[in-house]
Amino acid sequence: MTLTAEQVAESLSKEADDALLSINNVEVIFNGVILVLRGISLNARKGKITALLGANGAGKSTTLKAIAGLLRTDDGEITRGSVTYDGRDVTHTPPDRKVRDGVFLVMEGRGIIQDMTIRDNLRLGAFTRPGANVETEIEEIYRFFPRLKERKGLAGYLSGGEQQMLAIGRAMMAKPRLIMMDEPSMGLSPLLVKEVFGIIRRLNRELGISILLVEQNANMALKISDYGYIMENGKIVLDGSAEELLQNEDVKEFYLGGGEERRSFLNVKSFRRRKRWL
Amino acid sequence: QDSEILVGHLADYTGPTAFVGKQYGAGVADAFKQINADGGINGAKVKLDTVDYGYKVPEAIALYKKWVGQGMVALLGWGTADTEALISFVTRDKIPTISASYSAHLTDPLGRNPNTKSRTPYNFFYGPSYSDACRALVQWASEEARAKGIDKPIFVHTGDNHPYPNAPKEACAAYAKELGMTVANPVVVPLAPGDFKAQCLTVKQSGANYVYMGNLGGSVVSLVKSCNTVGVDATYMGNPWAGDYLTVEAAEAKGLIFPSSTPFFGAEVPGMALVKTIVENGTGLVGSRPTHHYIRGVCSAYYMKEAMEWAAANGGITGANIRDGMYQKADWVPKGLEGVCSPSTWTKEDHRGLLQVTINSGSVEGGRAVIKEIATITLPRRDDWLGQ
Amino acid sequence: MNSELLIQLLVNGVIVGMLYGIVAMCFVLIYKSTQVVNFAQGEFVVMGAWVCLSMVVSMGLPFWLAFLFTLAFMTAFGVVVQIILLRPLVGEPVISVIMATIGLSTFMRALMNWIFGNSAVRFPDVFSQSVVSIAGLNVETAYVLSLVLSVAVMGMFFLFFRYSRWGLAMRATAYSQQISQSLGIPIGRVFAMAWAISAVVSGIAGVVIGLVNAVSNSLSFIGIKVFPAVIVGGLDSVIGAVVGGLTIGLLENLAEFVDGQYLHIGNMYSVAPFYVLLVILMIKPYGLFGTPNIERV
Amino acid sequence: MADNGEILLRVDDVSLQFGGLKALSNVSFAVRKGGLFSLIGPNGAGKTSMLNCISGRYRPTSGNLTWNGEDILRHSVNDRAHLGIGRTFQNLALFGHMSVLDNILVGRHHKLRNNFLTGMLYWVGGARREELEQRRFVEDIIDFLEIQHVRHEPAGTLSYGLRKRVELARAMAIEPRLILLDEPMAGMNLEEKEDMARFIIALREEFEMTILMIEHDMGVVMDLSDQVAVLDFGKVIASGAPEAVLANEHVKKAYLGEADELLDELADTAERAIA
Amino acid sequence: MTHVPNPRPTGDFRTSYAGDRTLFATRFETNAVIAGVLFVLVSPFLFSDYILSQFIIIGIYGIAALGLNVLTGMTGQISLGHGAFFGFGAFASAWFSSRGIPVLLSMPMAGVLTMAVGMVFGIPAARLKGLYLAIATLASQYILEDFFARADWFTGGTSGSLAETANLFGFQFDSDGRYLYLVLFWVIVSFVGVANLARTRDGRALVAVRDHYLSAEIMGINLTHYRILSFGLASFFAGLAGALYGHYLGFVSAEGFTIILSIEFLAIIIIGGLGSVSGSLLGAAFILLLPQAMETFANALATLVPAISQGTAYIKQMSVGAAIILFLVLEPEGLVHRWRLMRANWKLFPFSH
Ligand SMILES: Nc1ncnc2c1ncn2[C@@H]1O[C@H](COP(=O)(O)OP(=O)(O)OP(=O)(O)O)[C@@H](O)[C@H]1O
Ligand SMILES: Nc1ncnc2c1ncn2[C@@H]1O[C@H](COP(=O)(O)OP(=O)(O)OP(=O)(O)O)[C@@H](O)[C@H]1O
Ligand SMILES: CC(C)C[C@H](N)C(=O)O
Ligand SMILES: [Mg+2]
Ligand SMILES: [Mg+2]
Repeated sequence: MTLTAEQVAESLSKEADDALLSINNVEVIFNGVILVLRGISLNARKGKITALLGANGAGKSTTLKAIAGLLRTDDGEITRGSVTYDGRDVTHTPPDRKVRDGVFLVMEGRGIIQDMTIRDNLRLGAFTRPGANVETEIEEIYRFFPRLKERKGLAGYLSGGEQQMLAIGRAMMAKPRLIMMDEPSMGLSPLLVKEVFGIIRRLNRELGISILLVEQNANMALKISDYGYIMENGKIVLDGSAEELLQNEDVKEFYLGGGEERRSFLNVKSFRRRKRWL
Repeated sequence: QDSEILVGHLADYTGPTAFVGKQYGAGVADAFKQINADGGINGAKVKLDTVDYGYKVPEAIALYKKWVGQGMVALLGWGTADTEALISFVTRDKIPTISASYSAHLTDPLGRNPNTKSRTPYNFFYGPSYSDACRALVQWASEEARAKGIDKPIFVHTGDNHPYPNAPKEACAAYAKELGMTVANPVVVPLAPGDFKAQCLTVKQSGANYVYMGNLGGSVVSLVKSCNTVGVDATYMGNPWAGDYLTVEAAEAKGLIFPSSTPFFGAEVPGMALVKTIVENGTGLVGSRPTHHYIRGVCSAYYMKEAMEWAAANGGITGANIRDGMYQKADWVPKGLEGVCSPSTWTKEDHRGLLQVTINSGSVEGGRAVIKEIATITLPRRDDWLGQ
Repeated sequence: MNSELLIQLLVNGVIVGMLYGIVAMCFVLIYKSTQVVNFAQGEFVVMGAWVCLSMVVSMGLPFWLAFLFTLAFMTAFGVVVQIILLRPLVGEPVISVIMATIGLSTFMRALMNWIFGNSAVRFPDVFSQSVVSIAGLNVETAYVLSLVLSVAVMGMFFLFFRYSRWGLAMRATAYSQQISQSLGIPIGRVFAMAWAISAVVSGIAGVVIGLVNAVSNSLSFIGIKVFPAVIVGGLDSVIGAVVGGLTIGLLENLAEFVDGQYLHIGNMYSVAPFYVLLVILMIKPYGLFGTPNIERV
Repeated sequence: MADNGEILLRVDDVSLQFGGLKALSNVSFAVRKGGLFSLIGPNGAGKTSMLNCISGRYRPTSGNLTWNGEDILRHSVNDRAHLGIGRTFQNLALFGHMSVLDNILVGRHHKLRNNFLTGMLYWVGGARREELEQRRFVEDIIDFLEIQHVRHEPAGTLSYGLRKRVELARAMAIEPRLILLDEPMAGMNLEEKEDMARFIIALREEFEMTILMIEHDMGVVMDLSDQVAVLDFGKVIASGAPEAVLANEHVKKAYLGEADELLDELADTAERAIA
Repeated sequence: MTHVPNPRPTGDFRTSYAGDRTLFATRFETNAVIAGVLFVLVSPFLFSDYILSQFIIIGIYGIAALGLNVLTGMTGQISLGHGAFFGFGAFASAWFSSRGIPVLLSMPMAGVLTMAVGMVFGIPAARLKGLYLAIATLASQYILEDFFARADWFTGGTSGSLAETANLFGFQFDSDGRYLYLVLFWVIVSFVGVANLARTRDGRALVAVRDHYLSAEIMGINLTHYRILSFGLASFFAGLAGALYGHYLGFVSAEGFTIILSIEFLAIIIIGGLGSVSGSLLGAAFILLLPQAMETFANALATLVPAISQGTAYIKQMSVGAAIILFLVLEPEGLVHRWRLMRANWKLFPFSH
């Protein structure tokens, strides 16, 4: 399909209109030598769930950190491109400022403070909202995650799933407009995976929080998302609405487990066809 | 003849001994400035390279080597650590050294005393050794005690477990015993200042009448203050670095006894005029009222100067000749410093230049230190004391 | 056994130990919020003493005014140090930051040598009565003041870390700078605050020590001297710092007693606490109050 | 498969207590030689703690662990590698600053004889020969796991999936008879899971290792394991063949989740696995 | 710490496992090291004693720092007592040689004795971690210092002890040029030894203990053994270096081995690069030459601004402090890291990937 220049411009400006956050042609280099993101652009739409999928090492986590402004502690920097949030350029805005403006990242590996109690971790979630009635809000979070209320002691002794709940709960304490989640379902039991995706959807539907979701569980992620991007090797290789992606042959083959029948893990092939987008 | 004579000068202006190092070092530096202004050594200028080595031995060694490479003929050294570290080098390279480390073992150039560890034919210092100064104090103390009617006065050594405070420990205790004093167990007091009430309680408990302080600077101040708080009733006696008007003032001392080997700044002696000129033309590092450590630095510099002059006249300014220049006269007082530097005698066998010790008493009166000379002790040149 | 002497020494131990406790708290504060061991702690203490002294002596200010000025100055100083030294090192390995504090201590020592000179200088009399007697031991009034101050400061720290938003933020920052940033904590501000508070408290300690000892640069040795106190108490515990300070203070005095009266080995005062430190650590590897590391795989 | 083979590891009435929390209570199960035993259960059920007891990180409060008829609790933690127990970790525990190669070589630690002295002498004490021998061994593992391209990279910079592979490689280097895998598939996409499955199958068939695996992906558990035990709140609530266990109502309720309107449509992978 | 890719120049293919495990990463580095050694070998004929003495002290401090690097850099245990072990080695060697043992032999013997002492003081490492351990090593600093001042029979007490000149079949190592060869020998032996260690079993085990001791233990590594061993190795090199130092000066005094020296060693390895073998030498050179460079700087400054001429000593000290800070701000991971970055940049230029 070919588009006229006007059509492109129109669709772009329309996209930009409802994009809460967009990154344009961002390049990230670590240590001054390792090029990890090679010019990547994507939009997270207002009130929508956007999924970012991709193989290990594709640079998904790096993308989220770049948006949040957390690369410095890893010796990385954005060397090209820009990040726009709510119409403003926030490429070099300090990370705490972004949180105050409503962009919150739930980091890969959950990033809870292990040597603090669960309550203190939750309190910290509300750090950017000094006046907040933290104690009652914590009770609300406990209603979302009753399990957290039962566990006493330091957060470091929580099991993986419990830590993930804590991390999401903490993000909710910040009352953000956009939550970015880095593999929230990792390491969770099937029941909890459902719960977590359910929660993500509730956060989105009930609280109107926009979500940028990085996931390996492509199936589920695309099912709750509105739009998706597929990333490989530091580049976006495919994007489209969630339905489109769910129908895409390559996505089916490599991310969803192709065909109608689930492939058994007992007869996996060791040679595959090349991905068409490479 | 070379127009410039290189002399190395190790100074501690910023390190742990800066308290007195700045005084002594400035004395040396200012003196050579004056010497050059007055025409140098027979017209040749002395290039005194003063470097603050911060009491760090490797830095001192590096400097020493650098200077030797540049043709240094003599060294003005500073502390115990560097002087000791350089002994074998200066002996090998024939670099006469006047240091401010007054350890008695530097006074036995030929190792005649069987207890002397190493020969130190190129090491000199101006003033009594730590041991001799302490002996003089003890001698004074026993006389004072007798006058006061104390039958068996008790003497106690305080100081850190370090080469410098410990240098006179045994010699002094032995002499105190010889004089009929009771020697209590020594009390270890750290060189770094702090709260020393605990040590003072021990001193108090020992019933000491005379407390020798082997440390210097802030540590001495702390000790005196702490002991006053606790209420120790004793006479405090310091080593050659422990007492000056600054210490007396800072410690609010009452009757702090300390030795000196020059008069104080401003004293009415003929040589003081030169000292004043030196201060005026100097670098200004010590302000307008230097302590007697500064003046000892001046004396050290002038002995070195005259030894060089002697060397210039007797075969040229080389290390060995300057060393021999130190033996040139007995009861030697550098020209222009009459009444300032005490008559000293160094010989090939015996580097105890000065055996005469002036004893002072310093007290704070109305916020100012008042220092009185109370005795002058001349020790016998005993053979068994050589190098000990 | 000379029980009167023993009691006096023990009283002295408590009093001196309290002071160690304050300086130890400054350490703990920096450590708790930045994981940095501040090797310039001793210089901070001396800086406080010099500033107050020169206000009194050269400006002729009354002591209390000078004291307040010192607190203000130290706050600013802490912030400046943080901006110049630590901000550029945010996110760098902790060991590098520790090294930077070693550099800072060299710098500060030289600077203070230059500005304030090398001598020991006495504070003019501040209290009408410079000595009070406690259980037969004469003690400097300044110590009593420090006792009161340290209890107050300790309480404040405790509440601060336990309950305040910024206290939490400091603990979080110590745990991980990146995670803290992701929570919206301005870690630069947290560092500035930690250094400012630490500098102020160091200043207080400095003034007390200065009043007791006369001010001189070598007093900065206290910075290293409180290491054992910090560790005995537990690196991240404010209460621990005070208990550690008291423990070390008592130990020193007890060692002096045993040594001076019975053993006559000499130097036990300085060395014995280290032996005991080793013993305590072997029994309690995180000190008396430190939180153990979480070791999960 | 080895259905009634010998028992390699027997867990007998093991309990583990942390203060007031009972992480494991009276857990018993047996792992057959050559088998693949899966341990599943909700988060916080005590699965990792169980592995920790076996590998020595934790010491059970009570109960017995028998290895080939021998009591393993008598062996120190580092000795257990020698016994033939290797493992991977749920929260990645690589040596971040070491190269991938060195990480894997650490797994060979107990097979190597050279010490610091011979190591320093390198050329003369036989260390060189030994190191190169081991290098050959390790390269086989590297080839097998297809991580040649990152051989020299520091492990800390690798992406998550690669790190998981390196962990597996390191555990394999021990040449264990029993390998404990703590959620080997977590954080992977389908393609990578398939790779991992391939490796796990090969571990059993080519390398003849016995496997004890914790995994939350029911597809994987179903397809690969021949025995499953379900832990919940530290107790075994079901065990046996995978199909039977996953059909168990109790397990569905505690672990897999009931059919729920909202979640139903989301949960199809897992649901299909049960069917 | 962060990582730098370790690319090889194009064309540098390793065709055997042995070829892939060489001491130096690149041919260039190999050549540089050989050139460096040759340079030192001829330097006695080219340079003044001053420069030679700098080489000597850098070499000696480098060996000691290398030891600390094994402990702190490789095994992750910070020590604040390294200076005392350095001193112990100096006294031990002086003591051995005073009992008739040839100096060249007494030096390594001193290393071994120091190693034994270091392992005893390393016992707390079995239980303590991180800064708790660091402060426990502070105890060893003070306990040893006290021992030096007290043990007359061994150290000569506070008056110190004499250390004889080394000689080999009548060849006296009594000039800087000659002594340099002795130091060079030990530098090569130590650095090659540690570099070899790093690529063999025990070296890997040490690093594994640092990076993740929990998993290291499960991989079959005996933690206590390696923690204490690393104290032993560190002390060995400290002792050996101390012995070289003592015989170089000819005199050993208790004063020189204080906490300040220990902190200085720590500074050396941080500046050089933690865990890097060659960084130990670079760091030693940096820390030892810095004050001298700053001396020049301060003097130059004073000529420009005469008003501060009486402050040169302070300016010098301050600039030493400032230089350390500045260096860390610019290169927090040490000199070696800078070199690797340069190498990576240069190899990869203009492509970063
Ligand atoms: N601090 C760092 N220094 C050097 N390289 C890094 C750093 N962090 C990440 N990388 C590299 O960047 C690439 C992308 O990493 P990233 O973590 O963003 O991947 P990802 O898509 O999130 O993968 P995963 O699904 O495994 O989490 C990887 O190749 C990784 O090695
Ligand atoms: N060292 C410890 N101290 C205190 N509690 C602990 C410790 N280790 C684990 N726990 C607790 O024991 C319980 C079991 O933890 P474990 O890690 O074994 O769970 P898990 O089954 O592996 O869960 P997940 O699937 O989430 O990894 C949890 O509630 C956890 O908080
Ligand atoms: C002031 C100094 C010269 C004192 C003593 N000689 C020392 O070096 O420690
Ligand atoms: Mg990721
Ligand atoms: Mg687990």
